[in-house]
Amino acid sequence: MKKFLNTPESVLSDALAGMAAAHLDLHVDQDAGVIRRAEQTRIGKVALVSGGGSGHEPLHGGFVGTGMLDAACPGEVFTSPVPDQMLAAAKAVDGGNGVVFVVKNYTGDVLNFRMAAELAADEGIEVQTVLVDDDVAVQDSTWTAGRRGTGATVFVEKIAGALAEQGADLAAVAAIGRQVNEASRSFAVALTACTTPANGKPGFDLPDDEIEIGVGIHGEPGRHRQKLAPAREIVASTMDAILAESALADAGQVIVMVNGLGGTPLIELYVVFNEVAALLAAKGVTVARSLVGNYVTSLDMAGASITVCRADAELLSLWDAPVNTPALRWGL
Amino acid sequence: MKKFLNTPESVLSDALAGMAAAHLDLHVDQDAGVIRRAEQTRIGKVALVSGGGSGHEPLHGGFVGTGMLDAACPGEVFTSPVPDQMLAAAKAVDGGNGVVFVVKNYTGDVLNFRMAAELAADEGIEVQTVLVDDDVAVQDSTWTAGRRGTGATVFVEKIAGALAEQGADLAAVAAIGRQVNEASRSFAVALTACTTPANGKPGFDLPDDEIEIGVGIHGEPGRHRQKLAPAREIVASTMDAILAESALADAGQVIVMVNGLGGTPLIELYVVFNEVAALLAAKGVTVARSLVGNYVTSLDMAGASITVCRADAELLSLWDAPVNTPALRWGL
Amino acid sequence: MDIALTRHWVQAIAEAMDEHKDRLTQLDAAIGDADHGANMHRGFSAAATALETFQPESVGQLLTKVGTTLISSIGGASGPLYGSAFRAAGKALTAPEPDAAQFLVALRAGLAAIQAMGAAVPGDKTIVDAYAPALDAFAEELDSGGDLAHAAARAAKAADDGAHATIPLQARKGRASYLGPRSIGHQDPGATSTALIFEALAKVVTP
Amino acid sequence: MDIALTRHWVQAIAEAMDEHKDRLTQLDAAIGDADHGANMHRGFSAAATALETFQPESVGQLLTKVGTTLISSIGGASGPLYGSAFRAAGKALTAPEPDAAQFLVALRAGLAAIQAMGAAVPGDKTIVDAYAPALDAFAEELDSGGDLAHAAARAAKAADDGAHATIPLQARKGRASYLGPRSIGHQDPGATSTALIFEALAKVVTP
Ligand SMILES: Nc1ncnc2c1ncn2[C@@H]1O[C@H](COP(=O)(O)OP(=O)(O)O)[C@@H](O)[C@H]1O
Ligand SMILES: Nc1ncnc2c1ncn2[C@@H]1O[C@H](COP(=O)(O)OP(=O)(O)O)[C@@H](O)[C@H]1O
Ligand SMILES: [Mg+2]
Ligand SMILES: [Mg+2]
Ligand SMILES: [Mg+2]
Ligand SMILES: [Mg+2]
Repeated sequence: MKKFLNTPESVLSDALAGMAAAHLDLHVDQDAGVIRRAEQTRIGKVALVSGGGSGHEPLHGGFVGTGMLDAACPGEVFTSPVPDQMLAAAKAVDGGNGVVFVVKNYTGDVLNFRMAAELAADEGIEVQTVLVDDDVAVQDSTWTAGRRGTGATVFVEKIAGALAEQGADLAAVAAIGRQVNEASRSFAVALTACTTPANGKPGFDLPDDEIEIGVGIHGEPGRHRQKLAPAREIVASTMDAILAESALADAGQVIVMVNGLGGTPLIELYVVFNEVAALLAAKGVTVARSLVGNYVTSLDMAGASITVCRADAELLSLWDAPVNTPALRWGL
Repeated sequence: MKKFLNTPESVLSDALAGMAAAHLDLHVDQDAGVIRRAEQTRIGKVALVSGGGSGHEPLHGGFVGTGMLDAACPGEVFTSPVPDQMLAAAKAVDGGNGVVFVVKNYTGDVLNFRMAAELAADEGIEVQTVLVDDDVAVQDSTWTAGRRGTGATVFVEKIAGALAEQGADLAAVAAIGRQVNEASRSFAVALTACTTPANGKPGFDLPDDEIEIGVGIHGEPGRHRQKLAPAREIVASTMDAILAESALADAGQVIVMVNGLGGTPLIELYVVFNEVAALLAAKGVTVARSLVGNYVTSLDMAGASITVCRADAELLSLWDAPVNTPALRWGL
Repeated sequence: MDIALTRHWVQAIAEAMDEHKDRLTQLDAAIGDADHGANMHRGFSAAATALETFQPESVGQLLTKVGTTLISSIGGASGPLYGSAFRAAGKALTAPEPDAAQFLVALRAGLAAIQAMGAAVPGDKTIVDAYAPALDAFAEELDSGGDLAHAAARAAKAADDGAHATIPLQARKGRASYLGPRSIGHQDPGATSTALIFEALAKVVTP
Repeated sequence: MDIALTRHWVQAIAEAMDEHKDRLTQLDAAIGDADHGANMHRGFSAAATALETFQPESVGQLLTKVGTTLISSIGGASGPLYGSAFRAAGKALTAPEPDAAQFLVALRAGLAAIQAMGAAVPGDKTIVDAYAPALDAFAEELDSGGDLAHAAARAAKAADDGAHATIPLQARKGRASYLGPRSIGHQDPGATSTALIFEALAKVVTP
């Protein structure tokens, strides 16, 4: 394993210290395990809290700031945070009108956030949970833990965050978060496995000419493997999987994210985005907004995910609303 | 070689098409090999043109936009663009008050930009060249082609771009670009080699427990190799090299960039930044502004570079000036 | 089961997790995200440390404290599951020093908590596949007149068998379920850590 | 040297660059950035294509066109260097169909352009280390009464020897200079492509 780190155990605290040093708009409370805006929540503003295992940077800490999250709770690498963190976050950022938990659908995240929500309720903080489950590589059936939450998290946090900033109430903020999740679907392909600091070696072996289809963002193997193929073919089958589930055919406009998993350079992401845009154009779908870059990563995994969100005028205007976070910034 | 691409030959044109589809503020002229702002240059504004081999994304195309570059000329992967491109760019974006070429110090870039400057002069366009040579891994002596241009390019483009936007004249814009270059020094360390699409395999072999010290951004080997070490030690020796050359000891304030080379995830860059910040703090140097992320990459190389720029109040205020490009955006 | 013995149990679990950290992580790498060893090690180290300065009045209080500590230190799926199990077990105990049968009731409350929370049934390739057969064996031994030591020994064996028996199963809960049929052929990490917990119990209660 | 022969030369260079693309790229990978093969191939393919529809009135015009095309299509260090060399050679020719001695003058103008532009001297581990000895050999053969074919053959041999002789050198120009002493032990890619250019010349002028 070759990584920039001091010890495998200190990666998270060192990285958090680095975030604190780099982003003076953020307050990083290492003891509580909470990254939050340095500024106190405006009285009456609904607060957004998210979190999950670390190793997905800039998710979630990089999305804390005006117009997006109020706080994020980083767990250990690929490990959901503990309820104490979300409780501390909720207490720190509650503006009196309740807190929305944005939770990616993993057993660990769901259970820990559920416990935190109960603890918060005990302390008189009203919590609504928005569960993100956009990954069509997993069938949503009783045979699985349900679709995973991946790229759509960025869309949910951005759009619900914008509505919260505008002063909407708890129910409305949660509702739009759920609406964005419903309108979004993702699929990811890995060219290499990733290496967690604790494990020290790649999570799976992948021959030099094979790729892993339908991976998540925790280094777990995907649904199957296949031979490496041209970007056009990989994108075509990925988009088939996405479009099959999300009834985008009749969608006039979409927001698209082509997201790098950590080890894939931007030049390749643009190649992928080009294929996505061409394919959607051929279907008569307009890419109204887009993101191309590393937003939801899986440590050093080479690979990419594609997320498509059906967007109406309201979602687009919330998307365009000002945002000022380490990883997403415009209008401010 | 596992990459998202259609053919090794089409990477660049596919990626440029992707950029064009993703960034509607940009006009990508594939035939001319020029990425420029969609909007015409304001009459009287000095124009900034940069360029270089591709494979360093977001450099340079990702820095085209208000407050930074007017145009960028992408060469083939790791190959300087040809003079025709820079000439076409200069003609397209000249606002009547001259053009600044921001050129990284590589023989190829220098020669091709020099030819372009002559051709532009023939057409009545006044050109000033700012040569960026910040990489202290290379000794600036008659024994070498001189220090390479790397991370400082981002600082030069941002700050000179801001001054140009404010209406300064050609001499002033070029002068501040040179000042920023003089005030900036960089050093890079690679954990892995990178693979160019044309070559199809890593540029050098690096054992599993060794790292390459003093690499450039073209996959060329560095000055020497050593055993993998904790981030703190790597940063300490890197900063020694930087501080030895740039007389930062008496610098009150600096802008720092911790830059990923393409295959290194953000969590590790924050670990590195944390060490840099701690080390500078111990020396009484204030990190006034910072960037942590992938800005000047070397395809899929795992590694990081550190750039430090001594900054006075003027440079900081130009740094803070609004910028709206695909890769750097604030205040707009 | 008295307080001292229960302390030893937690201590023994912590040691086992330390020893088997890498194996658990490798099992999790195959069908999960390669953190189960680190998770269990972090959680039970924290529990052991917490107990150093904790003076409970009953085994129940001690187990509740362990559960709370696990919840606050593990995260992941296993944190809430094991944490709730220990808390439920602790809360189910009324006698300060339970006998074997009372202890079985507590262990059962633990399993119930896991199932209430995670909705896994036997065969889903989870903790439950080691935990449930362990309790059956424990109960059987008590029913046929065995003491705590024998019951724990049989439970440990049954848990270990149960963990092995997860190999041919397709996961239907947790992260491994994402792999569909590809989860077949690998032993479940959570079932394996459960087997270690029962093995530690057998060790400390065997005179 | 007539126009037809010069066309054949450019065609032969294009073929050689196609054939040796990977070797040049490998040499460049060792001490540069692994693009010299692709660069030379792109440039001379473009030159050959440009000539298909170009009807020059002199060898000089043809060489100038080749140079301009190389500049517009290669990029990198080698584009301006080789491009300027061909342009300078073309411009140095006044006779429409130069004899061997006039052709040598043109080749010399090419080398002068490279050195004026890149400031490399023999021993810097560049194109110059193949180009300069090639011209010396070419001149020597003419001086001792040899014809174009013999002069070109000796130049090709000298260029190839010169390219090999770059192996023990430490680079002082171009990208390879960044490696300092680590550039020792590798053959310079640019010197190697120069050897291919002279080899192509020898091939086409040998009856
Ligand atoms: N719903 C569930 N019920 C019972 N056990 C579960 C459930 N989901 C997951 N597990 C157990 O958790 C184990 C994984 O734990 P761990 O790796 O620590 O957490 P995570 O999956 O969040 O990384 C699995 O091997 C499985 O035994
Ligand atoms: N200053 C120079 N003078 C002469 N030849 C040079 C000079 N700099 C570089 N070269 C030649 O250029 C070759 C590299 O060409 P190429 O790989 O195409 O360009 P780049 O170095 O820009 O990638 C080197 O092997 C060397 O022979
Ligand atoms: Mg986990
Ligand atoms: Mg090059
Ligand atoms: Mg796990
Ligand atoms: Mg080269």
